[in-house]
Amino acid sequence: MALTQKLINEGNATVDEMLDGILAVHSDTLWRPSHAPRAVIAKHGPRSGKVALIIGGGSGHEPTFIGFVGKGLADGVAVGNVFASPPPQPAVDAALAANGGAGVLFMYGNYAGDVMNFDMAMDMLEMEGVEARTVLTTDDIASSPDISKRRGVAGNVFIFKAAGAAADLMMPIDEVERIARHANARTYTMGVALSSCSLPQTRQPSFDLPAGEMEIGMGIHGEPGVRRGPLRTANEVTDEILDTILKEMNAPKGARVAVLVNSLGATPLMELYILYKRVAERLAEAGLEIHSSLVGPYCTSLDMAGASITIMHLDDELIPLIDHPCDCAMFRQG
Amino acid sequence: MALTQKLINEGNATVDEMLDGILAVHSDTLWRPSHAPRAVIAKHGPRSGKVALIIGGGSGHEPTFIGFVGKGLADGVAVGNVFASPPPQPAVDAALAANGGAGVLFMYGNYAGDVMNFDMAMDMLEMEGVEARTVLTTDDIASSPDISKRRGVAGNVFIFKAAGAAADLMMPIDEVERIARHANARTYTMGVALSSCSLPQTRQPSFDLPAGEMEIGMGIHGEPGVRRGPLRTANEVTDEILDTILKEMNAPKGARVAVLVNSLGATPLMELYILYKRVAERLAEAGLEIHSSLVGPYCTSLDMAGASITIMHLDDELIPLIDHPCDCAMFRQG
Amino acid sequence: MDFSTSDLKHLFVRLAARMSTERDALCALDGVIGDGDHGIAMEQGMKAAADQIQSLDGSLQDVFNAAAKGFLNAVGASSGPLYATGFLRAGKAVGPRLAMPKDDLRLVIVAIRDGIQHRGKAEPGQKTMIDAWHPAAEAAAAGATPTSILAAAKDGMEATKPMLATLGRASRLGERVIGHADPGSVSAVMIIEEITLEMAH
Amino acid sequence: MDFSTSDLKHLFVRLAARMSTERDALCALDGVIGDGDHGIAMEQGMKAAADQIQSLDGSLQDVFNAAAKGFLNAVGASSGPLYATGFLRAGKAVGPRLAMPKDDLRLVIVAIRDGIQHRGKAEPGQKTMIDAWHPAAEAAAAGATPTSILAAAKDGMEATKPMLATLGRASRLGERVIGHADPGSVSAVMIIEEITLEMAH
Ligand SMILES: Nc1ncnc2c1ncn2[C@@H]1O[C@H](COP(=O)(O)OP(=O)(O)O)[C@@H](O)[C@H]1O
Ligand SMILES: Nc1ncnc2c1ncn2[C@@H]1O[C@H](COP(=O)(O)OP(=O)(O)O)[C@@H](O)[C@H]1O
Ligand SMILES: [Mg+2]
Ligand SMILES: [Mg+2]
Ligand SMILES: [Mg+2]
Ligand SMILES: [Mg+2]
Repeated sequence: MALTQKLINEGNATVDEMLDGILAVHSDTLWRPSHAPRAVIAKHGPRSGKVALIIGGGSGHEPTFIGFVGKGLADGVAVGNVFASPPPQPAVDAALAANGGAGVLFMYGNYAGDVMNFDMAMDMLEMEGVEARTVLTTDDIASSPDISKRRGVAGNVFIFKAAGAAADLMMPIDEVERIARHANARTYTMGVALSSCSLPQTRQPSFDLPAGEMEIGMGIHGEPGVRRGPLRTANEVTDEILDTILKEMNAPKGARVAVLVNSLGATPLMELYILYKRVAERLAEAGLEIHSSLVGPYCTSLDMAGASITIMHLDDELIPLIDHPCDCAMFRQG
Repeated sequence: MALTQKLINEGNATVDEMLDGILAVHSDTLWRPSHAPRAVIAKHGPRSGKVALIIGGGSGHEPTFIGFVGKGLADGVAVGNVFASPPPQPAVDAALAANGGAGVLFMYGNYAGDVMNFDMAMDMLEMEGVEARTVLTTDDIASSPDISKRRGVAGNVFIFKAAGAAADLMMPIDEVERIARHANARTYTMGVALSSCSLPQTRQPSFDLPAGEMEIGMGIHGEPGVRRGPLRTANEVTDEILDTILKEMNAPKGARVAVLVNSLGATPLMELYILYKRVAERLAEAGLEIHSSLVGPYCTSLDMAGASITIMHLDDELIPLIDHPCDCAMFRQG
Repeated sequence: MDFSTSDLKHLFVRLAARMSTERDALCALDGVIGDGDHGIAMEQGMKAAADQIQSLDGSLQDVFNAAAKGFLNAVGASSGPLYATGFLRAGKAVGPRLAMPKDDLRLVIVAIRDGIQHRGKAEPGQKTMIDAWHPAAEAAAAGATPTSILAAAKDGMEATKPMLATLGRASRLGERVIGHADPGSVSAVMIIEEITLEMAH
Repeated sequence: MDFSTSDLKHLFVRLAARMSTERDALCALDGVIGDGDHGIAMEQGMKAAADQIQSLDGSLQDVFNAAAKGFLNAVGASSGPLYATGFLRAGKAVGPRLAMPKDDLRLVIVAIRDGIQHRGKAEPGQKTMIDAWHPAAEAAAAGATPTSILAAAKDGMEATKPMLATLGRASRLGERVIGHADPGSVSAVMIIEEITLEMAH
């Protein structure tokens, strides 16, 4: 079968070559320890007395995760292979490099592989005498009725942001952890895929999606969605997603929300803004107030076409954290 | 034939729906006159005594053009249909709304349609007693050996940025125009396409590109490239592009450059950073110093896969302009 | 036989319908040597022209002027200024009359050609819509029959196939455009066909 | 017959080659119910394990420990911690010997299963690699022949097809996974096949 068209060199080299490129472009804000090529640290974030927020996961979701490392957000990242949790070592390396003596908080999406690897990292850190805790993100409401089994997807951006702001404000680890859980509990994402994606090594679609169909509830690794259906219009797709989110969120009229309309990779801004227009209409109808919005590729799945919509149900505690300035390699605010 | 998969509603409605979405998200920095739905103006840029920089062109290149409207960059934009120059009226509307009494500078890519429409807009403005000038961008070195016939592509970002900074520094129109021409003359772009794109109305690939092939020197409207060849590795593609650019640019050792590695739409950040790694290696070999870099989707061609590389040959005049802060809907700096 | 403002309005309705039918074929032609949108420009332009004039009360010139404005504002692109200028010239040529002899449609063909050339500065042989409009206008000016005018346009369009392009998007493709008709000349033939059908009625 | 550290190194080389051959098939299986990368994880993991141990001077336990570390650090993912823990347990089971009776490879199969279960907390019937490792380990512990151990693993893998998944990525797909084998159980059968071939030699 023909290989999918990619601008890469050797398939197994993509992650390391990408990291070389990222470190070259963003050398003003990012660095990595010479012994730990898969641990990348914020130059200006970590400091004494501050909780270190370490995020991580597989590659192929850029700007997630590495793009959110920087002052005001994450202090470091452990970088895995494409769609693969990083092993424990880079998570440990990132934690030690960013450690400010106030504890380490690991945050990542809820996937079996990530849980096993980061749990091993926690054990290793404990042996070094560094206190580490974990908050899993579980914003993908389509992935399970049981919240503890849900995946973490694009909502990561808001959830990490809230926790990162709390840490930047020098809150103690109990507070940062509590806020991270609170942010996660109030963040709801659902997405659709319009095409498969393909790994750099195989360059074959991970699954078949016939023309005219879409996957509803698709994960960000090309895992098939919860069901398949005919491709619908932007408004119909938005309505289906928002019906599901609004029901689950169950927010009173007048509640304030943050919105993320996210591209899974190949879907361009034009389509995202068309989705956004409908989101804004639906939220207005529901009596909800949009406090702030992000539109763009924030959490991708290689070259997959598709989009997800995330709504974070804000409150007085979350608003200043979501508004908090940050200066990351691929995400700036304030 | 099966329709390409897009998240849209009615094909002819895409541009207006997109604009509604953009204005809803970016209401803090953008507005549009009620009588002129296709003219969008920066809220904080235009002011008395300042040259008004008005950019424009077809839609489907987002964040180009509308994303570069904001304080420190463009004062307004005229928005065309997908891949179609805007008619004169929105260009006139944008110019009048942003006019600070110091003259209007139109900047856009060198395409026959845009030239005819913006020239008509200049005539119309003249009748209103507003002085307007034009600088065309011609950075696509693959599009013609004759510089005056070259297309404007992703290099727009740097060229508009330099001119916008000059205007923001309250330079008179002669200076802003001179700088715009100077910036254009020193900006070099070349791209490759790995897939076709498709218009929202037809949802058919604009041209056929067999698997295993790429178009070299592709424009940003899906116009076929100057030649077709087998798909090569990221390093080989970068080398071919840089060989061409460096020869044309002919910069002495020690010269400083700005770099843009741009996605044509569907190509994800991972691939762009892999290209960037090679660009940095090649520029170092050539003895050139990278002053600043942009990596991402800056000038797209709907859902096309592919990338372009732009090098701007800086000098003491251009550097502070490229570094000048700007606060646009989809591009912030400083 | 007379050609009234209501005939002119009907002509634009037929042109809009024709472009709508041919939209995807014109886009496919433009995809080969251009940016794939010519059918969309022509469909949207003629539809806007037809819509703009339907309830208009005025002379043939007023109708052409309104059609020009409607086409231009809906489309932009290359086709917008070219056809808008063509229609404005046609309006000027027929003047502020409420009706005219059908044979005066020759003047319309000549004036549209003049307007397109005024705006776009194209000469025959550059692989543009002028390669259809110019021979048609020459035939119309020389008193040829409607059938011969149309035949001249078609021959001009056919002649674009072996040409290199020296204007517009296609000019950057060099030899790759050889063998493909210019999409603007193809839609020009369709427009000329509808006008000559009127003349022959 | 004895099984030496050099035999163990060769076993890892064969496992690396096997996973490389099967990479795309395993990815395709994982694409159906997972994220499409299982073949890559297994290829990279076994290659790193084999590379890590080639020039190592030490006991069977040392080799297993180094293989575990190599696999884990190259891979992460789910397979990394699971096989790393399995190999560590295998090392502990065989102890700091330079060689052992071939029949002690039973202990290795049992220990890998134990390590995978310790790390992943999976029980048989949840549509994971444990569905192959567990019956193989039970057979190995009960003194079954190499052929029967492999047959038990294969049956376990086949049995994953009609299962719903309750652990890992596939657990979110509900009924859609029915009919598809778990990719981790398929690669487990390959590993068990290579080990039982050693036992039978
Ligand atoms: N200067 C010109 N004079 C006459 N016709 C032109 C000129 N430039 C372009 N054209 C015509 O315009 C056609 C393309 O129109 P269209 O696709 O609607 O616009 P665009 O090129 O802006 O996408 C070409 O096929 C050609 O016939
Ligand atoms: N908790 C677990 N216990 C045992 N095996 C598991 C567990 N979770 C996942 N697996 C196995 O891992 C396989 C997937 O491995 P792989 O694709 O390499 O990792 P990932 O799921 O991180 O992409 C599954 O097919 C399954 O057999
Ligand atoms: Mg994986
Ligand atoms: Mg066009
Ligand atoms: Mg066109
Ligand atoms: Mg997998």
